[in-house]
Amino acid sequence: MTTSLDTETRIEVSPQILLGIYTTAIKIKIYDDTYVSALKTGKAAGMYYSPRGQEIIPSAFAQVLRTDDYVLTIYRGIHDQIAKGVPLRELTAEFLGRATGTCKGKGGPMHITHPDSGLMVTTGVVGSGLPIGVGIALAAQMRGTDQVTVVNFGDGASNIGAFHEALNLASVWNLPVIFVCQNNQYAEYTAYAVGTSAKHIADRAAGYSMRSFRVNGNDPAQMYHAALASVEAARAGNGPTLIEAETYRFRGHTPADPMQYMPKEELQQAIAADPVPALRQRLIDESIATEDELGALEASLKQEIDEAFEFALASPQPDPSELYTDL
Amino acid sequence: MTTSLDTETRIEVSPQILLGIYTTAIKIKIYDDTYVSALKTGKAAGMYYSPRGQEIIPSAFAQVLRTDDYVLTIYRGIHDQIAKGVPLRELTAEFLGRATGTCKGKGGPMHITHPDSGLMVTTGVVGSGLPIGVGIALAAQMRGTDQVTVVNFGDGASNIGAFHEALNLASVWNLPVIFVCQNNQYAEYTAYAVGTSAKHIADRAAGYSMRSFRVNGNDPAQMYHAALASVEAARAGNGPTLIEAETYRFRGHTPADPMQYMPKEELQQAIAADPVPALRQRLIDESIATEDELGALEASLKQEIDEAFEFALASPQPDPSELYTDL
Amino acid sequence: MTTQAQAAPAAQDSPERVLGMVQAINDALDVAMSMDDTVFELGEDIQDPAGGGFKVHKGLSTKFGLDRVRPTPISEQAIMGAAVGAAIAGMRPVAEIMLMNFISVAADQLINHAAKIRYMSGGQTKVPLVVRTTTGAGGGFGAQHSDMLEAPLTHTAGLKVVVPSTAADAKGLLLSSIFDDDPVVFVEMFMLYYSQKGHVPPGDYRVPLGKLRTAREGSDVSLISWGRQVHECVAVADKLSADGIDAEVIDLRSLVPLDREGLLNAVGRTKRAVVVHEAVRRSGYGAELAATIHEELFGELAGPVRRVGGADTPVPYARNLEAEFLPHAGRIEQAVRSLF
Amino acid sequence: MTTQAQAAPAAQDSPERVLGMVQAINDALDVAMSMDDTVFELGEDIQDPAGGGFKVHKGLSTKFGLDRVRPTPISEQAIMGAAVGAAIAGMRPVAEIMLMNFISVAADQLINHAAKIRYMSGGQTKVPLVVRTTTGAGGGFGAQHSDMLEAPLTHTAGLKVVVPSTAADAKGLLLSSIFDDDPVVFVEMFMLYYSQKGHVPPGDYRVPLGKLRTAREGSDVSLISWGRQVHECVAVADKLSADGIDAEVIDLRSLVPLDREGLLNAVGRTKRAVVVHEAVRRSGYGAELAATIHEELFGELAGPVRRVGGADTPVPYARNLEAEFLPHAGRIEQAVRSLF
Ligand SMILES: Cc1ncc(C[n+]2csc(CCOP(=O)(O)OP(=O)(O)O)c2C)c(N)n1
Ligand SMILES: Cc1ncc(C[n+]2csc(CCOP(=O)(O)OP(=O)(O)O)c2C)c(N)n1
Ligand SMILES: [Mg+2]
Ligand SMILES: [Mg+2]
Repeated sequence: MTTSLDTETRIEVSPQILLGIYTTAIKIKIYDDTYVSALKTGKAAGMYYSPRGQEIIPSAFAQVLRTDDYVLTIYRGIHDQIAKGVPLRELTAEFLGRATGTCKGKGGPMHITHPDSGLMVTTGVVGSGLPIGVGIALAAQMRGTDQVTVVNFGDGASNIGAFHEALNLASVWNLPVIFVCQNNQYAEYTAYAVGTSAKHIADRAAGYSMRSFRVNGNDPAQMYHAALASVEAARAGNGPTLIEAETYRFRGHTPADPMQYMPKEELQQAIAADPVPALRQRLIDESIATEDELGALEASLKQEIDEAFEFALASPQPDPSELYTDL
Repeated sequence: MTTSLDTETRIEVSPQILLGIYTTAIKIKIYDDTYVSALKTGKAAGMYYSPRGQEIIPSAFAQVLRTDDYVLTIYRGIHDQIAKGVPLRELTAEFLGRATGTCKGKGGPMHITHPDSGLMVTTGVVGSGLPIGVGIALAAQMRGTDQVTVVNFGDGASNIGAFHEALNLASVWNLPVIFVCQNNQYAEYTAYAVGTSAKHIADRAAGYSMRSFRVNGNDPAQMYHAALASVEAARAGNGPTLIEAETYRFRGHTPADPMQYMPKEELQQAIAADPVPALRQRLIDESIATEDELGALEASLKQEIDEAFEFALASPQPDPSELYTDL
Repeated sequence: MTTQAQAAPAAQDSPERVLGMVQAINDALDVAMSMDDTVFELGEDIQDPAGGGFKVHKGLSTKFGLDRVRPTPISEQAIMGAAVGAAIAGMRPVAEIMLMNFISVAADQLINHAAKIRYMSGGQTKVPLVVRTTTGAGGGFGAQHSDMLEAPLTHTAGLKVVVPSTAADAKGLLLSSIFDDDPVVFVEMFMLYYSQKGHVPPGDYRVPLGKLRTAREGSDVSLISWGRQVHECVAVADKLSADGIDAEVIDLRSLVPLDREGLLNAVGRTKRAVVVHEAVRRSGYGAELAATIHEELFGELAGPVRRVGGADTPVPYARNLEAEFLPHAGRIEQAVRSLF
Repeated sequence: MTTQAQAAPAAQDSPERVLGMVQAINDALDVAMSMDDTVFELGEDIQDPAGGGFKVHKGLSTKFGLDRVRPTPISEQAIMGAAVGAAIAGMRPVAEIMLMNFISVAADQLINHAAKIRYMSGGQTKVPLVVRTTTGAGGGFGAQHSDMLEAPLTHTAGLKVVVPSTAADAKGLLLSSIFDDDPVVFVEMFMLYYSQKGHVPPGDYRVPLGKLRTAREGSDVSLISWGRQVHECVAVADKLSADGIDAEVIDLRSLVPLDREGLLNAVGRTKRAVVVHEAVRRSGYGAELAATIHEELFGELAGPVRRVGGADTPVPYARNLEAEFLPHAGRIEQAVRSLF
């Protein structure tokens, strides 16, 4: 049952899909750039875990998932949240702890939830989303719907017990769940091989008799193919998939991180291969979109994002009585 | 790095080793028979998890391990404890909660500890011994000794998070530890495949880039080979091994278990292939020992065991003040 | 699959039926699964023919199928996490953690997720989950299979904590817990599984969470307890009545929510209180109760609130030590007498 | 490898040196590893150049090597379990659990093993282990990264629990913990990491476990606290003195072992007590202290022991709610005034 997508495979993807992926990816990138500069200028404060470099992964999934499909993500999850369609105003307000946030400001950046968009859980405890995703998939299976659950997590998370238990249970119950390991090569300040004994995380799928794909997560076509195949399988009742999407984290673990543990050339090389401008270039090269069209798209996204920030910044803090509600 | 011992392989083992394995295995079997009848007659009471059917596994290890090597086991651990050389009188007294027990009666059957024999931890929490064994092996590695640590556990335990974390950590730290999964096909009342997604537990080793052997744990030669190869590797600094030793549980999970979940023929077949009498027959067939010699051995073991029970039964309960000591 | 609650099945049992606690729990599970298709069970070894380590689930997987009574691998984190996830997605899972000590294996899912998700999501998602577990000293199971760990759970905002002491309460409280919209840890004490027998009403019988039960009326002192120790308290109270001490016994039933008003009314009347619980005394829930009573009734009490708990030790194996670990009648009686 | 304790390295620092709490902890680790080859660290991201999420380990892996300052995978169960195993086998591991909420991931190893092994083995094995962790609300880290969970640990027989409030204590208590033969959970509050600065003695400086510190003398009321809230209490006491209320502030330093005698002496003198802690109030360690004080000093107190704790809620994210969650000066002051 274990199959693996060779990273060398060249896959065809329609222009429309490529444009769709770019539209989501650039939205994430602009959002991230906006947030980082808001932190620098002091307009925003608090925790922020940048997903720069990892935009293609959820953007490809966005082409495949339905609104009523479920997504779970982690503290580093703004890309997953945007891609799943969490509205930017409420999302930003939640990041800033405002009453108008998705969670009334009570959850904050590490706990974004927006069931209306299918964004079910954002967790701050490494690995903990995997068993919960299994349960959400189980609910869909028991109800007999064809909803699919996607659980996102990092390479470091593949070493925690919850990963193991979740993959095993998903397999024995043949659940419609997709485990997406966004392997950005680092867990905080620790490089992949220091903590991870598997050559590739996808190698672990065999121990669960589980379908798996190892792909270049920054390659829109590969990533789209893995997303499509795994979602189709899950929807058809053919069980779970583990996807290892190789990528790279362009910014520090947190804004305060001086990134001394990353070899300079490695980082430079990764940034030089930034998948978002690369995809943009491809759209132009392949005449899928013109420079003008993309410029207009980006400007309108920037405006939407700026408005979301303005909305959030103008929003009040929650009413003090909220301390004691929702319990 | 992953290798696997084919279950069909026929391996040569010296007569002396075979006799040694039998001597330990029959000791375990007689002890178990004695304990079970003591429970029936009411001489003994309380928890007991019979290892009948699994005797060959630790008996083979006993031919390879030194007294100063470390062993960890589980509630179903009397075979491992006897094989490691825990003295029978103190062991039995501990099972019966007496002041003369290895742990002064405070630990009981599920928590046998006897560091003088290298029996370090017996745990009642499934899977919890694996990380602890990793730590004991780490201590040996840091001290620069060549002591080896063997951690025993069941097939069911391979599905718990601690298994995953322990194997991964042992591998990245290249520790002198051997994980011995005594796969008796059942976890309590649940058959292997209901809970375990891997075709074989040994298949999971690849996810940790770990050496592994899958053997018929009831075949003395195969089991000895796996024990020897893994212990030699660990002692030489060549890191951890996962051994899946296939076996069968001849008695219920506990004495109260009516074993309704086991197909009758499966159990009968397993008992018909009881490895202890089979090994006895082989010793005679290959003229390694005579019927008389084995009879004398068994009689002396039975006497030693009976004396251990008498010692234990004649021993007092711990002094009430012991409730508050060792804290 | 229907997710609407349906009418409870017509009670086929005699109204006078007497059940043990195991049967009462089995009955509650049966009724809940019959009433509501979103209710399902998951846990280790719960399937027939065994029906669980203590036979609590006997017949249920046969009746409802392995889809609704789901045996799991030995994976407490996955059991708890899957239950949390299913609850968020609209189901009412009843997860079994075979023994309470194993909750520690799954504590992250319980403490950081089940308890907090409704709050963290600003009420967008909720976790209608019951975690059933069993435990208790006195069975000779040793230090890793006997702990009462209810106090830490009461310290976890967002969890409800229930400990039944009778067969009827076990049923009625479990049904209330299953149909509650928040996570409930339902702590059974296996020493009561076979010793407790009594009339258990048929059908959809509920006992509300947060209402104490007066297990014995009395006017001189209030013995406050839950689970197994309620019965110890009643026995001690009966004994003391011969000496003219008329002791009331209060069974809290649910620790969170606490029937604060009922508790303070009772002690306000008797002016003396002894809290008795099996868990280790230090930082047990008895401390919270004692502190609360003193805060609210300062100056009105005839003596300090006495706390009788398990010894401040792990549970020892040897029979005599284990018996002494427990808050036995001798220690309860001594505590009561110290107030007169 | 030598396992004998060696003489502490000659103190190279000025005796008047002023360190922050992070540096004081770093110093303690440095001294311990210099003195005794069996001391080593393990935890996530503790290696240089980062030296840990809060830079506590800065320079240590460079000085002692990656064999003694061991970065681990994200595997709290394995970290805790490996530390337990190494401790049994003669080492003195200092394990870091990055944030206290993640202790819940490794709770089985801590509660069922570290705490119980010495007892269960009848004293044959011991677990000289320190689990360092950090936590606290006020940093805007939300519900899963802020909890104070010391109360459940005090309910676990076999564990010691230490919470330093000053830089010097952090060093002295950590060295005592490392050379203690039993498992100690050492709870640091990151809000103190940079705010607390003070003279820290060089070399093998130890503060014994189980001895409270009087942070401020006073005769009218005892404010009893630990960690960050000690400083809140001192500030409130200073303010109250203007109104003629002379408040004493007691820093417990270690919750288990508890300086029972020192505590009861203090409250016996002032007749009034307010316990202040950041953890959720319900079933917090304040309950144990309040219950104990009432038991021992019944009839001698001028009022009930007041408890000021965190709200009985998860830690909310929004700044204003988080500030209100905390046992802030306003609430402390109100509790004190209620006793006069
Ligand atoms: C159980 C747990 N342990 C430790 C942490 C602290 N921590 C937060 S992020 C992180 C690294 C995670 O790395 P990875 O899984 O690769 O995800 P990434 O941040 O690279 O996206 C760690 C150790 C945590 N949040 N939860
Ligand atoms: C964490 C945990 N969960 C559940 C149990 C209850 N339990 C005791 S033994 C057992 C089955 C273990 O099966 P396996 O690992 O195959 O070992 P075996 O008993 O077959 O030797 C279970 C579920 C436990 N002791 N610990
Ligand atoms: Mg990563
Ligand atoms: Mg088994």
